[in-house]
Amino acid sequence: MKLIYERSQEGRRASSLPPNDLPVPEIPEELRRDRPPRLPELAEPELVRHFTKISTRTFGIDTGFYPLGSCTMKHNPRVNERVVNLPGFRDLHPLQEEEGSQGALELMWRLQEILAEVAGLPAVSLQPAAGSQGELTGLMLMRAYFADRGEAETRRKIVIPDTAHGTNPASVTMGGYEVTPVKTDPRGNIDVEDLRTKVDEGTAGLMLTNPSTLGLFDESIEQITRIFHEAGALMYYDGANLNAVCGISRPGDMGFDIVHFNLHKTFSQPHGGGGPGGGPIAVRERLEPFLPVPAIVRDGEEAFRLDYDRPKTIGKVRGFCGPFGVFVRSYAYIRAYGPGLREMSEVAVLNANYMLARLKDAYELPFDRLCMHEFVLSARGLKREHGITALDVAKRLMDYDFHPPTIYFPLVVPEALMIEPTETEAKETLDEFVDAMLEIARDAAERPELLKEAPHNRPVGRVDEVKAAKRAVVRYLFEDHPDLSKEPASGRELEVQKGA
Amino acid sequence: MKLIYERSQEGRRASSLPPNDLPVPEIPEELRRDRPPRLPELAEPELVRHFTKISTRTFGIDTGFYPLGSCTMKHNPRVNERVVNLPGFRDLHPLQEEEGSQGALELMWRLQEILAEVAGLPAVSLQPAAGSQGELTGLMLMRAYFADRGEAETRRKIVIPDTAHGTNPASVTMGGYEVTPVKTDPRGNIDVEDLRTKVDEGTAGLMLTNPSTLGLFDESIEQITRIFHEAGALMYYDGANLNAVCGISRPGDMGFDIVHFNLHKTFSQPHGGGGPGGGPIAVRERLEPFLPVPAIVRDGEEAFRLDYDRPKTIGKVRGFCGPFGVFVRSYAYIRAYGPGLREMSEVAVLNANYMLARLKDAYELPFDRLCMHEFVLSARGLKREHGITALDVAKRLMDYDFHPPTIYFPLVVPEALMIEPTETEAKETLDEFVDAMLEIARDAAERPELLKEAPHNRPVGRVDEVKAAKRAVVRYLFEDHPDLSKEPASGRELEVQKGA
Amino acid sequence: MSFLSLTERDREEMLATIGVDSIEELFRDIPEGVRFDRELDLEPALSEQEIVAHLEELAAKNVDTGRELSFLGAGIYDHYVPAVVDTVLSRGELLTAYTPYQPEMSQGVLQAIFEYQTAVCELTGMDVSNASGYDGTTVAADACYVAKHVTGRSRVVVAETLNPQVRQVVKTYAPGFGLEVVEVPHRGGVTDPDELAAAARDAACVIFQQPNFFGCLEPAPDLAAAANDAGALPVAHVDPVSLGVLEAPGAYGCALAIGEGQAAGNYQSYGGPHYGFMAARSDYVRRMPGRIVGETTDVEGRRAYVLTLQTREQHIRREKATSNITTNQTLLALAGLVHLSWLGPQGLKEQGETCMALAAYAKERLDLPLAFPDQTTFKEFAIRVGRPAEDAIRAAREQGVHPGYALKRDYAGMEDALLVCVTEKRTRSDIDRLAEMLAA
Amino acid sequence: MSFLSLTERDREEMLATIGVDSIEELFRDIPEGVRFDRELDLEPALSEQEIVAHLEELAAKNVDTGRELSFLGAGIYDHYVPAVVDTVLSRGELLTAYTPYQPEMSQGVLQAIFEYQTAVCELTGMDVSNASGYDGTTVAADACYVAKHVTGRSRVVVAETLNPQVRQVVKTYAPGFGLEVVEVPHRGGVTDPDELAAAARDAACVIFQQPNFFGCLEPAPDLAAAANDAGALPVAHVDPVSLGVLEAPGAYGCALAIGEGQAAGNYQSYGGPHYGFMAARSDYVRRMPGRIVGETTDVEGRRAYVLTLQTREQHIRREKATSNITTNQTLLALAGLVHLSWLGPQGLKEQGETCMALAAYAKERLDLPLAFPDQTTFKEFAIRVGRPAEDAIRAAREQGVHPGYALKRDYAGMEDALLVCVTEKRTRSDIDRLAEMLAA
Ligand SMILES: Cc1ncc(COP(=O)(O)O)c(C=O)c1O
Ligand SMILES: Cc1ncc(COP(=O)(O)O)c(C=O)c1O
Repeated sequence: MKLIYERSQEGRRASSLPPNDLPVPEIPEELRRDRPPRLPELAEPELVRHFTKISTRTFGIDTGFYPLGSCTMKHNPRVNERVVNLPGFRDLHPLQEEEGSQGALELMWRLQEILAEVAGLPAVSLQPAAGSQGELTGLMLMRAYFADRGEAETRRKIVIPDTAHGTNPASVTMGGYEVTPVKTDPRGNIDVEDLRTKVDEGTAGLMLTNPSTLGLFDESIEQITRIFHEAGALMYYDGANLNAVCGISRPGDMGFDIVHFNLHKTFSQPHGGGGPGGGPIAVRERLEPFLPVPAIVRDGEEAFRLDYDRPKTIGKVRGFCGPFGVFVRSYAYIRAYGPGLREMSEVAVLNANYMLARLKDAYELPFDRLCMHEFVLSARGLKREHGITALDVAKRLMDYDFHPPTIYFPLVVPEALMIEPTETEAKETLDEFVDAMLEIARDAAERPELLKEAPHNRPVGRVDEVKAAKRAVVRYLFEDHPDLSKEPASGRELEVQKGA
Repeated sequence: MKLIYERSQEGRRASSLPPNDLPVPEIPEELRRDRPPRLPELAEPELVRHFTKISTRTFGIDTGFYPLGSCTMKHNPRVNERVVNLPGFRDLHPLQEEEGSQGALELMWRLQEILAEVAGLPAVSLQPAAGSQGELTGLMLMRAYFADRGEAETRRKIVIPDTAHGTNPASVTMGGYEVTPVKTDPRGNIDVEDLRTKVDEGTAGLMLTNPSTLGLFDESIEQITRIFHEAGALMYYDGANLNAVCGISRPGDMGFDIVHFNLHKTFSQPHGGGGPGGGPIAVRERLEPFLPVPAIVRDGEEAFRLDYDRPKTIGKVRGFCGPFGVFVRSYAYIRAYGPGLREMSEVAVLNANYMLARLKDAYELPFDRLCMHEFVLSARGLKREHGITALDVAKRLMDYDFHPPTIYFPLVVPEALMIEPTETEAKETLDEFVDAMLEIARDAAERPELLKEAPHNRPVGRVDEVKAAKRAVVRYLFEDHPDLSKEPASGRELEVQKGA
Repeated sequence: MSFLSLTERDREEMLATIGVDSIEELFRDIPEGVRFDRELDLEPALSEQEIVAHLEELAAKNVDTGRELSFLGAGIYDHYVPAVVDTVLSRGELLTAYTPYQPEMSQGVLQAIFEYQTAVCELTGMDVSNASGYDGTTVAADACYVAKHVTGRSRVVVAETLNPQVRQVVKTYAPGFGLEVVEVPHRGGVTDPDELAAAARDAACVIFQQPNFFGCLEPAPDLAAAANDAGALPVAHVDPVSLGVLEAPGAYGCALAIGEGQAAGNYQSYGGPHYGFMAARSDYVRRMPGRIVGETTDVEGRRAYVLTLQTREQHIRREKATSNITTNQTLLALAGLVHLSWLGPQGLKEQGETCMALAAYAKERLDLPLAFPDQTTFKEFAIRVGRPAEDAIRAAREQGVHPGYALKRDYAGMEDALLVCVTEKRTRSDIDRLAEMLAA
Repeated sequence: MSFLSLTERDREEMLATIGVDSIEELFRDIPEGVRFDRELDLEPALSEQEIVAHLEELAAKNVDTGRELSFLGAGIYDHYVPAVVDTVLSRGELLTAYTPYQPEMSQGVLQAIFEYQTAVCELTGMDVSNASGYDGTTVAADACYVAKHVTGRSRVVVAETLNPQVRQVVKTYAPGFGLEVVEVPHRGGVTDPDELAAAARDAACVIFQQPNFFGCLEPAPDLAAAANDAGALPVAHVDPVSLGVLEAPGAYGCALAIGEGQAAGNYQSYGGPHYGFMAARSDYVRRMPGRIVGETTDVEGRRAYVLTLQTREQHIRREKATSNITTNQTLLALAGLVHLSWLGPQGLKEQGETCMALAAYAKERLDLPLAFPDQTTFKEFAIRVGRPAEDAIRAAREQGVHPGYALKRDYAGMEDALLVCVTEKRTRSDIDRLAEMLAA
């Protein structure tokens, strides 16, 4: 398919603007643009067709099953799109006076209350734009908290298990901390013995995903909490997997001091091809003074306002109050469940365990336990015996019209296949996917070339990622655009994390 | 793909309704339903996926070129969808008091004024739901008009050229009239000699499409008008082809007394997979008293009202004031052009003539003239020489991702291919289509089986229409649903009108 | 022009290919005498943003059911339209396709129509449904045309309790069909089966409405029996919303079931576009008007859908066609399918029960004389407000409440009667507010 | 629950397959001590219709820019969003996909991001753009992180005329990055290049805004030169709407160009979600944060798109990554691409000119002292209303006009200053109305 720039013709346009008959002020020459940006030039009909085609070459949850582990690709209810587009939300300026934005303030305040209840922690800031930013904000809070106690210089280390998502260590560095890795034990929990040797007065805190990226609830969580709290350190809960435990076990009750939510996972903000997301955080009382400004507070029964008067605040991590439209959707989503949110998690866990039960004989299961909302299999056996990798399994699943699971993550599992069905799938769908996986396992032995050559029914076959990185053609170059089909293939495949 | 009923499971549902805690009144037993209708049972995620898939198996203008002759498949601007969904239009009850529906009344009044100007006729009724109903309404007006003059019993005949769309004769019968056919002359005009013999005091009127369904403007139109008006008969203009002549030639100026518009053709109401449409009519003064009620009238500068006080009215042909949402879209569409509506028609005609110029050597052109907004070719030569029919050409075009043109219509042209590009296509698209047609003409000679077996890239191959008609399975029968794949193929193909 | 793609260069190249010098020349076949020689007298072109602003201004001059607490019904209803309906209808492929003449290009919409036909048959208890008619009025005229051909008779009987607009449309079509229309008056809000039986003699069909225009439940099985006994086709005009709780017309012997689909999945939209539905016993399948989709197989034996039984239709049969309809209301019917699929059988039943329960609450709460106290009603009922209805309406509207439809517009002797409609979108406190308004 | 598909029977079968008796049992690994043993204290579940009613009620408590004539800007703008943006964003495939990890499944969105990157590069005159950052504030922090690593320096300089929220976010991030932030005060509404030059010594980067927060045009080429001379990376924070008329940062020597994308294609939405954009010279491509899509070929040599240069990213490089960003703002960036494609180069220029012309008209028409009379401004300008700004705002809002942003919220000595923003959505008569309001 052509690039939109390749469909352009000088003189075409889709826009019509109100005519201007007023004089246009002069712009000083050195500030004036003379060479116009080469934006696309198409009339509206072609514009619509182009993006319609773009969409049909994209697989979404609306297209089919999307069991991308760690990403919680659940159905996005359409009523949420209806309410987020109400003019009172959509066209509200963020600097509108408080009297003119009571509805928005109330919605955010209500969402805060809900998240506090789900987390089991009293204070919430909605500001972070995504999970990663929630993490970084959490680390900033730790820094501010310890600075306030005069411990900023000594507490330099953040403990992170080897199963952690890449954002955790990346956030640690960006937050000005150092990573202390801790191992996973044979049951898939944090290795508590290893942990004890790593936590001391130099430790600022822990970052943990629970259930972990292995889809396992850490059975030692109470011990872990004790270790950190006794060392005077803080505990950060990466909420990426909260979909497993809403109303079943609360991070605050587990002992965590700071929690982030991924509203685009647990609370169904559509993923939008990569975003937007929302990464609110909930914290314990003693951390509340450090939260970003403004705080959204209630004055009396019916009035809400923005409170900037927080002397100890870390400041701001994003503009205004955060991604408001995301809040509207997530709030609506939660209101559809009410206290029944627990059922959401129950079904997510039921679906995952059902698939696991049906798959665990055909694929290796590194930790033989019941799983939570997702599970990680290994294609190690297939690789050893038939040269079939997790990548091959993933590509072959495409032929069945399924989006592949996350692969090569978590890193502790070789040839990992990380499968998260979510609660919104029908049993028939789970069965079809499982049947496909079982057939693939058989085909790996009997006709491995079928897997190696997959996918067979997509607009493109396997793509040359090495060439892409080497050539780094990251924009259209018009007359100078290279023809990469004329350049040799790299002949290599990258077996790296895809997903999560 | 499964039928939605085949995806159903008892106990699933997508709907949530407000709980009712009030007592439900008893329904007398003989009126009460006991066996519930077997409506689909799916949760929302599956519902969305089902209809998403339904949509991607449907070809629309948004998908690509759709040169379905006589149907004016032009681009549907998206701003029209925005405005039609304004709550003030969308959620307005048709029985709202006049003070509470001034905006709707004003919009309709303005649209009437515009249509009157475009038609060159003073009085408009927006009520008819589509072109066909406009026709029937026109015939009712004729009947009422002649009845008023005491000629109802004598004027029984409506003259219709042999190129006419099937709705014309069908409407005549439904209107209680009889069809008098008239022939087409060698230039594609009405055969005036034949006509003279057919028009007399028994003639109520003429129904004519101009430009005709051959895409040709009737050069004898002034003579024709004289013949009818001298006979005291009325002239009805089938406005299906108005897209050719907006601002260029007006039906009223041609001599027509009644005109219908197809708002879904000329004025871009989206076709919606078959409808809705809008078929307003414009008439000369003397027919105005007979128009359907209510009339939309202006009282003074700013007030609008519905006028039911029309003693001679034929009555009502549809509920309320007609398909209001269609009016909103068409009104918005016309306002985007303003007086520039003429350019719309000019480009439509330019596009058609360009394609015709490029195609007329490879396909037979029954009437060698410049065309208007569409043209009709014949595959007669291909059939004679290679056994390739218009149907084969149409099916093969699908392989190029084009929607086929209308075929086997008008009936006066054997193996007709009726091509209407509309004004909203880019030259590149026209060229690609022409190139495909030229290649098909070559392939007809060189590898006819490629055409006979087409289409190759659709969810289904050619379908057995004879079997469908014979078996008449017109709904899903649940447990009793037959498996038609087990029944023999008819082995026959229907070469009948497809399109228009 | 943002809808046009041709550049100046394109135009020149194209004219050259055609072999003419100007666009003007393309119109040379139009006789001088009928050329339009001035500019169209229309207001200047507007930019997209100006179009929106202008139409927002017009829309703001309307009082929609979001701006007023409305109890208006009388044929068009403020039921909740679920968000999935918007989602499906905004799919460009469905929005911008036309009638699926070429089945290989259009399996999606063909299947959807087949599914819609199935839903209509399930609702009505019938064997065959078309792909839609224009609205709830024109399908009644269609039914008369069917009945005329099936029975060869030339009189149609309509109950006075049939929606007045439906009756008016039938009467408008009747002369062309060569039919005479007879009305059977109501007795205390419903139709008397004996009176109907008398009128039905020699009639082609009998059309009654269930629930009727007053919201009352007709003795529908008796009415159908009366028609059948007289050899007239019984035609029930039904509200889809009622068919989760009320018996299907097919179950009590109707030949045809028709209705306005708006209440199931369409916005009010000032009266249109909506969809009329029409379903029949299998005996009448070859007399049905309009498109019908059937199942079949493709060359490889795969299941496929296609427009079928086309020998009924105008493009094949021309003056002998069962109807002149071409463009229909597919998109709105699709909305109906989505809506009914969203509801499911359980949802439809709940919705019907909720409407009935709320309406019953309203009847009690309003504490005003009922126009037809002896009748069971569905979601609408007629009350007597003790003063001219328009006065009650005006007074209530000044307080932001539309209390209902003034029945005097259609029925003599009902100067002070209001037809009040209560859907599941109204709450108990809404009804309390109405009660206050009408008490004042 | 309408989002869940499992029936009772499904549940039973599944539990049996798993080999447990109850759903409870699936949670047996959760230690007793941390199980939640009561019901969540949340309000009861709402039906779809109730959700809509509840949120409509909340929305009605806001005064949006459709309900008030608004001259608010200050970083978020009420520009016209064309209908095609809605059309594209409502396509379910795009709405519900995630990051295109598997290129064969996602060529559509990959291509769209590639097209977006191209548009951003064209706008800014840069070589590489990422797939989006969170918003216009966080991209500034990202820029500091790049500059720190590129230069090895630990001070960043920001102009005081840079949006206060952007500065605040930079300051919040700085301690973690090990950076110190220095502000350069404005002189008469713009930044003095010499002062900036002095501050830029030893700095990792210099961030200024064009047009700046006051709407004034900075001497941007001089500021960039000052930074370059000092070996600091010049970073321009730009408004996409201005880039049809104002010079591209790449053309005057900037290392990075960043900005808030909202004005191009996103609704105001009370501040988010929107997209931050970030573009750089090719030198810095391997230090860019976030996703980048590159062109390549598939096994058969066909053109294909894929996430590339991933060795920068957290999932590969973990603590050594150029950023921690994962989820970004793709959908909003896609809206930006559609919007810019709708405008085209000519439309973008016209839009910029119209804003400038209307703003100039407003300056004249308001007839109030300008806070910075000597400066050329784009679509915003600061005036002195001669009384506390909040009084002027309150008075005007009572008449349905929001006259602008009170600059005292961020700048000392500007008690009576309003920042007035005029977009192409405002008309001359709107401005006349504002003038009346502020004269009163
Ligand atoms: C376990 C885990 N942690 C953190 C993140 C980062 O969250 P976000 O993408 O919202 O920034 C993700 C997902 O991307 C994740 O799966
Ligand atoms: C020439 C002609 N006349 C009449 C009609 C009927 O119009 P409608 O489909 O709007 O009823 C059509 C199109 O369908 C047509 O092409």
